[in-house]
Amino acid sequence: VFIRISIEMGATQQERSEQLALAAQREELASTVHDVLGHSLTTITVKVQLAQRLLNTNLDAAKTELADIEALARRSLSEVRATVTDLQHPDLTEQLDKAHHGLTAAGVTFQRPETLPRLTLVQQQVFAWVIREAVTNVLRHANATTCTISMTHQEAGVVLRIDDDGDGVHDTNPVNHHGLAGLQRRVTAAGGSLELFHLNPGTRVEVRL
Amino acid sequence: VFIRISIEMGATQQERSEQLALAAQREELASTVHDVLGHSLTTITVKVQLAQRLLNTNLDAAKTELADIEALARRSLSEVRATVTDLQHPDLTEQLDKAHHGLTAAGVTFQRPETLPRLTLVQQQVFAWVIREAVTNVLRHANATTCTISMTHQEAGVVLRIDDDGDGVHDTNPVNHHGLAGLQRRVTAAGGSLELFHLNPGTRVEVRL
Amino acid sequence: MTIRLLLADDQHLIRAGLAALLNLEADLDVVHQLPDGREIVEHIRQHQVDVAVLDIEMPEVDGITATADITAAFGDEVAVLIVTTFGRAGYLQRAMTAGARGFMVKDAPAEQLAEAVRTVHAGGRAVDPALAAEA
Ligand SMILES: Nc1ncnc2c1ncn2[C@@H]1O[C@H](COP(=O)(O)OP(=O)(O)OP(=O)(O)O)[C@@H](O)[C@H]1O
Ligand SMILES: Nc1ncnc2c1ncn2[C@@H]1O[C@H](COP(=O)(O)OP(=O)(O)OP(=O)(O)O)[C@@H](O)[C@H]1O
Ligand SMILES: [K+]
Ligand SMILES: [Mg+2]
Ligand SMILES: [Mg+2]
Ligand SMILES: [Mg+2]
Repeated sequence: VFIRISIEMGATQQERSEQLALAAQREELASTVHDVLGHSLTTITVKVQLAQRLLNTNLDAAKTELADIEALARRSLSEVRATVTDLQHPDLTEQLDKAHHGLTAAGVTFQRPETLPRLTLVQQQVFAWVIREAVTNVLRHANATTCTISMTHQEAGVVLRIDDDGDGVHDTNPVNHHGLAGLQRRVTAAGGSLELFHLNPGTRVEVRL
Repeated sequence: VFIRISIEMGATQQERSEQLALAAQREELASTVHDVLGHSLTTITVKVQLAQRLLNTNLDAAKTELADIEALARRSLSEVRATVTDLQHPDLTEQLDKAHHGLTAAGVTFQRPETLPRLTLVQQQVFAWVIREAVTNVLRHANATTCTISMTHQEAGVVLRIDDDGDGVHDTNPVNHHGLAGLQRRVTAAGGSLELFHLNPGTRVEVRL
Repeated sequence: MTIRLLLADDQHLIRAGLAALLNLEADLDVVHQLPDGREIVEHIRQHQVDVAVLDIEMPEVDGITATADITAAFGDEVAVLIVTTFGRAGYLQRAMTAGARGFMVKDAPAEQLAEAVRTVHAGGRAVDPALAAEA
């Protein structure tokens, strides 16, 4: 284990009803839309006005503003994309299908669980999120030839594993990366834990919930 | 109490209907976020790349792109504001406004709650449904001169009351009527209870959630 | 040798922007633009198109249907690159089954889009990793 991002949660929080979890999700969306998009769009509006004024006097400064706008717009769009995907596809089976298509299209052999264990709605949703991000990471960073997903019941809940046989994680200062950190927030908020393991070769993302 | 229409529902069934309601809501939110923001942000990204490339070769064309970007960013920003407002106040305020217009148009004096108590999203949604049906009933069946809606926090949750001073309910065999039965299903599915009371004169619909 | 492109997208602003961006590349030439996928085969024939860059969500005839039409008429002769704002369930698979060789987000950096055009023109595949996971 080289990164341990599991936070203990109180029993009360674990016992939250699914209904509350789902209502909370809607409020989370409202704050995401507000905080992330509201802020970026305001910044874009300010910067594009600035760029227009700078065009005649300081072309280099104008170029810097435009590069900032490009980065902001693209980041906001990927936020929108993630939000839409979460909302439209909280379904685990569908997410597994997508992982299958995506990995296969990229030439990675995918081994999916043959049957799914009985899962609560919250488990299904959280696992769907984890699979989406972990599989995206396999596609973007791992350079793997196979990817295996398993889900098994254990004493305290269900264990989900996404394994690949790629290059392994070597980034020891993942400050500018949000994928795994975001997952960890969601998993712990649902009362679970997320850990990364080195395989030989490759990487395992393991979630207990 | 003359009609007690609270039926115990199995936990599974309660969970299921709640899940379905919220899933439908998620889909709706996803399309809003998608339609509203996706296209504007994509257009901004494309145009800002173009503007940067045009800076050195065609300054006028670059200026046109920047003016377009500014307009797009402003429009998206007001769309974000509208989306956040929708998310934070699902239907309840809107439903109260509609009740106000409908009752006033029918010559019924409406007393609405001056301020809303803090409500969860599920409470807001369920209350909005209840208000719509109960006010429709007042308009169709009560022959009332006033209608009063109140919402108050009590020990176990919030109590919503829709009172009228009309003829009262005399139908003792409401077999072919679906309004109140449908409400009762929704309220109990969300974990609450619905009761009807005789007032003197008039009717009270009371929901605890 | 320049690669002759056809660009179809119902969003006028995006289409014009993408066309201008791709035209800035020395080896790319957008020779024709369309707001939907109707009569795509005739348009391609008339303008001697090498690569069709198609939006998925278009009225009348969508990008996937247009891709199938192109594959049926031209086989490997004309390459299709699908561009989209969002990957929806099944889009990637349906696009690839219909014969597309590339699948990218419209906001991908212009260099990546241009590179994807070159790749599919050369017979290769270009699939955006983020879309591969979502689509
Ligand atoms: N399966 C994997 N194989 C190899 N490296 C990985 C794998 N998963 C993650 N990494 C490494 O860990 C880093 C952090 O991943 P993380 O998902 O948090 O961020 P990211 O993918 O870089 O960006 P994003 O915020 O878009 O997800 C990655 O940049 C990559 O270097
Ligand atoms: N506020 C009220 N004042 C007087 N009678 C009422 C009132 N609300 C309901 N009723 C009586 O109770 C019956 C049942 O109401 P319910 O809303 O279930 O059905 P409905 O309004 O007749 O039909 P629908 O299925 O369209 O709602 C009504 O037909 C009416 O006789
Ligand atoms: K050119
Ligand atoms: Mg990532
Ligand atoms: Mg009724
Ligand atoms: Mg379109």
